[in-house]
Amino acid sequence: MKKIINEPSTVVAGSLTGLELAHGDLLTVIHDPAVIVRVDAPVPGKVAIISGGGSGHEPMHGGLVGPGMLDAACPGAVFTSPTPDQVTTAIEKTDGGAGALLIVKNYTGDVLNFETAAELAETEVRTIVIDDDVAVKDSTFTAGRRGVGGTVPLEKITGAAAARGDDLAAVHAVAERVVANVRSMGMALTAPTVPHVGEPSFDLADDEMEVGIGIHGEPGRARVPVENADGVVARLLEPILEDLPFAEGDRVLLFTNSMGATPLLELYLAHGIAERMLADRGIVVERRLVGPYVTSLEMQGMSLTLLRLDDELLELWDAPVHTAALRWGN
Amino acid sequence: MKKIINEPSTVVAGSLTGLELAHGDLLTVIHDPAVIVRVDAPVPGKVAIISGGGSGHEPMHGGLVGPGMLDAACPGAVFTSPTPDQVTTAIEKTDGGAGALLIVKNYTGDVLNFETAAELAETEVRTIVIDDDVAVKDSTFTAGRRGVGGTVPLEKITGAAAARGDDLAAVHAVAERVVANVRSMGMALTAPTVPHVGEPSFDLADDEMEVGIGIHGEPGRARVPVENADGVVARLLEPILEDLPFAEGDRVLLFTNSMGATPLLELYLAHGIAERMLADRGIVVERRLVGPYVTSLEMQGMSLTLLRLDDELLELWDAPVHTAALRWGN
Amino acid sequence: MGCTASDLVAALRAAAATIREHRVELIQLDRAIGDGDHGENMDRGFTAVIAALDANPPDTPASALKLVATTLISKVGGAAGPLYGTAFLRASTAVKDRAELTPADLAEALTAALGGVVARGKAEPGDKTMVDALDPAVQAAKGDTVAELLAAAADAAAAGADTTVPLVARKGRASYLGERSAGHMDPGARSTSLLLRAFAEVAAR
Amino acid sequence: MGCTASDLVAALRAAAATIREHRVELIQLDRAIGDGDHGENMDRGFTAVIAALDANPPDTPASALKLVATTLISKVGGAAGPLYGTAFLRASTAVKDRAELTPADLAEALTAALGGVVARGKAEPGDKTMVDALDPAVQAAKGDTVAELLAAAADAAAAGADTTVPLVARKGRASYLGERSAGHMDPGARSTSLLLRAFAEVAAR
Ligand SMILES: Nc1ncnc2c1ncn2[C@@H]1O[C@H](COP(=O)(O)OP(=O)(O)O)[C@@H](O)[C@H]1O
Ligand SMILES: Nc1ncnc2c1ncn2[C@@H]1O[C@H](COP(=O)(O)OP(=O)(O)O)[C@@H](O)[C@H]1O
Ligand SMILES: [Mg+2]
Ligand SMILES: [Mg+2]
Ligand SMILES: [Mg+2]
Ligand SMILES: [Mg+2]
Repeated sequence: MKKIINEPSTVVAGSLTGLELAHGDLLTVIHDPAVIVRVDAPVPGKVAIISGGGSGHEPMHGGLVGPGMLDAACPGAVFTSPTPDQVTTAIEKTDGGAGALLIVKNYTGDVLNFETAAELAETEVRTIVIDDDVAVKDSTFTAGRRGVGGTVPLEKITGAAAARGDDLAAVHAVAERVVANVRSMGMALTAPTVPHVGEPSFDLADDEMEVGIGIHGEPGRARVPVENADGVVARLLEPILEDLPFAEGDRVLLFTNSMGATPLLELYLAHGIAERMLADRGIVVERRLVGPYVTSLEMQGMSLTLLRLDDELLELWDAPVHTAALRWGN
Repeated sequence: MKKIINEPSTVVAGSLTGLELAHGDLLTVIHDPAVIVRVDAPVPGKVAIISGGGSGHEPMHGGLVGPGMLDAACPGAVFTSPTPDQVTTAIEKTDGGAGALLIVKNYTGDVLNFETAAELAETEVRTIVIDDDVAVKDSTFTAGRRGVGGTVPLEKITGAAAARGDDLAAVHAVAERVVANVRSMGMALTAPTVPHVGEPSFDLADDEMEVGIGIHGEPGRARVPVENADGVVARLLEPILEDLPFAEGDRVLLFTNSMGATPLLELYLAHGIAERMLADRGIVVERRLVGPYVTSLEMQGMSLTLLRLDDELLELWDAPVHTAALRWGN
Repeated sequence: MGCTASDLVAALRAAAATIREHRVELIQLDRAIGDGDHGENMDRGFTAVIAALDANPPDTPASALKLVATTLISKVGGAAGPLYGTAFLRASTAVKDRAELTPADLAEALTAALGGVVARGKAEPGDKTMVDALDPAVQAAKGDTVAELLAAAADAAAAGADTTVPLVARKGRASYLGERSAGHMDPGARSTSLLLRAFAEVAAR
Repeated sequence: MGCTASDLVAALRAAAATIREHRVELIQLDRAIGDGDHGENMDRGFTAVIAALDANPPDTPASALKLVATTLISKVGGAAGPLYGTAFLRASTAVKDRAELTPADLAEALTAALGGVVARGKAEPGDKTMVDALDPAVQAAKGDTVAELLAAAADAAAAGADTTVPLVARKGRASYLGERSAGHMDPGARSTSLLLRAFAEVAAR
């Protein structure tokens, strides 16, 4: 295992120390239980937007804390959902009197821990579960689809709704609209290595890739021979388009995400291919986000996320945001 | 080789297509010869800031094109300096009547190609060569130090000087002040793979790291057993501090850079350690930048850059910038 | 013959030691069909449990079980944290304020624990989860002594864990794998079996 | 007996073929002490040279050499682009408007090429660069025929390239390696030797 760490057990704490030093103008770190809080929290009268999940997906979620997006993020151990204490602390620290929206990626651990926290909360809380990964067949007999790349637009858009003064019910309604209209799929060329595990999460041959991968080093749905960029992009895009389905004339946000180690050089190349394939189908890319936002440590690979936009979602996406990882507007 | 590409020969062109689609509000891509130009170039009366270098270091330089930073970037083949045609085209497209500053990283190829372009230019041109890498012993008998991480603050600060209306001589003088006060050093845990080479640029054992690495997969000065994060940071920081030297009471910008595949989780950890070591020596970290800005494809590793600040450099660093990779202010 | 607070603490220490010993095995099982953290999660949790028991020695079985529950909930995260946490919480409630637990009390506690896991996780037997170890353990938990009862439960849990190998997961992270989840033992079923074995061994002393 | 524009074009085609053939070798040499692109750079450059020669067949040796120069400068980049570009540019100037080059003209052109490389790159013999192949080639470039002269130059360049193996680089990217650059042949010296060999072989036909 090659990592710039001291001990596996101190990685998350040490990283939070550095995060706070790097972005002290935006956020404060509470160390026990670990919570990253907007520096000016609570914002009176504003619905608090809270998310969290295992560490190792940075910049999600800590790098998305700040005006226009998250009020707090709860970082769990690497690839392990946070505990209820973290979430209840996040709620306490950010409660501006208008309640809190909990953004939960659909994994059993995340759902259960946030659920427990919601039961304990002393302020009004609503939960939105994001399950945008079309690689997983949805079924009431399984844990259901995972939450992956769609989390970023969800956090951005609900953050903007809260910032403009929407109440909790309205923010929750916007969140449901995002979840209903966002779909993602990812692939990996290499596996990540979790510090306390010390070896790659799965073994891939030199000529294999894993399609339909999650963001925790879970093996994907299928292992296939490596393909070129056109092939990779088509493999991700087709199931996304078929699922909702997206149709000619739809206006979308296209989010081309690096899983960590894929260079921007390759990511932009893939993004260009995805844009061309969408244009060929008459789908209008109105906005785009390209970069490593929902990562899986040093995994090589990428994911595509499509969000069908309406005027309001577009306006909320465009609204100002000021975080370590996303920043625009005033 | 595991890459999301079609052909090695079309990687750069394909990537530029995607870059332009992703950031059409900021930049325009000229495809032959390849130049990335600020969308509103030329800016009348403003000194043009032009840089470039081999591709594979993204977001440098294309992601740094925009108001407050670069007017144009010239992307060479992967890890290969651009040709004079690219640079002369960049000069033509961005000349607002106030001349151009060429920012050149100190590599023989970059220096020679920019030099040729400068000779051919039809507008007033000055060149600044950045050579901040303390891993390379400076000597008149060698190619001299490499330009590495210090390039980002150099481009930011000269971009701000040009934006506030400094003339070419004044922008050049600021550039010289940055070069005189900035120092960097990097290390790698793994090697990058150049698409047309198809195998890693060097071979490192599982328990080895390369210290004093460049950004092109050049082997470093020394290969040593892997160390923990404290050890890695000390190995980078000590030679930087000794070189200028930096002294107690100095105010600095600390730039903690990922070489590509090092996760932010680890990078923030390393950043926190560097901040602590600087605090221990009474060096005041006034500003920080943390992330993958000067990368070497999918290389795992990091570099540290320290820039000694004065009030003016600080003001220019803080000035608004609006590019794909760096964005703040209005 | 019964099980006092200090018997329980001894059993929990043995459980923590077993988890520590099998940490890598649990990581490897989870690496195959999950995300590789189950051993780390359980070890972090039980290390914290021992620290909590040392800091606040419980005087009743119920308070011991409750301390385990709250510690696991606040230190483990993941799926295992709330599931095991709820299990211990329900067990704590079930045993009320009794100072010494009879075999019947223990059987009731195990039933309550299973009820908690199912209430939280909604898994059924055959879904390839810890329920596949805990459910047969509850059914087998009979005996004239605590030792006998726990030995029977542990045997059944071990057999139950083995039954998960061929199953296709329908709950938890392993369910994303679909058919590819078959052929591996469920890590949570294995940890349940390890915990019950440790309890049984302490009871047998 | 002399060297016309079309002789030169034939030689350049042979040079391009040799470079293509040795592309991987040059990449590997550069990978060891540089950044691994020299073979790719030279192949890209000479492929473009052939395309340019096809598109605009030159009618004098000078215009052929100039087309090579401008194509290399605009297509290669890196250190090799401007260095080889300047070499061909100076050679073009040196041969003026002669329709057929004598051995003396060729010797003069090679001297001018070396002068161009040194003017641009400031390398001295022993710095472990292409100069270590080109400088001995210029000194050895004597003969009664073009073929003899080029054979001698190519032999000297090959020997010169060999001398770079033990050297510690003082110019170019390899100089960053310090002592670690010793033990590898300089890729630019190797490509110089390959080019001269290709020219010599065409002249010998
Ligand atoms: N819905 C569920 N009901 C019961 N047990 C479950 C459920 N989901 C997961 N588990 C158990 O949790 C175990 C995984 O725990 P762990 O690896 O610690 O958490 P995570 O899956 O969040 O990484 C699985 O092996 C399984 O036994
Ligand atoms: N200053 C110099 N003078 C002469 N030749 C040089 C000089 N610097 C580099 N070279 C030659 O250029 C070769 C490397 O070319 P290439 O790999 O194409 O460019 P880069 O070094 O920019 O990647 C070296 O092997 C060396 O022979
Ligand atoms: Mg987990
Ligand atoms: Mg190069
Ligand atoms: Mg797990
Ligand atoms: Mg090279």
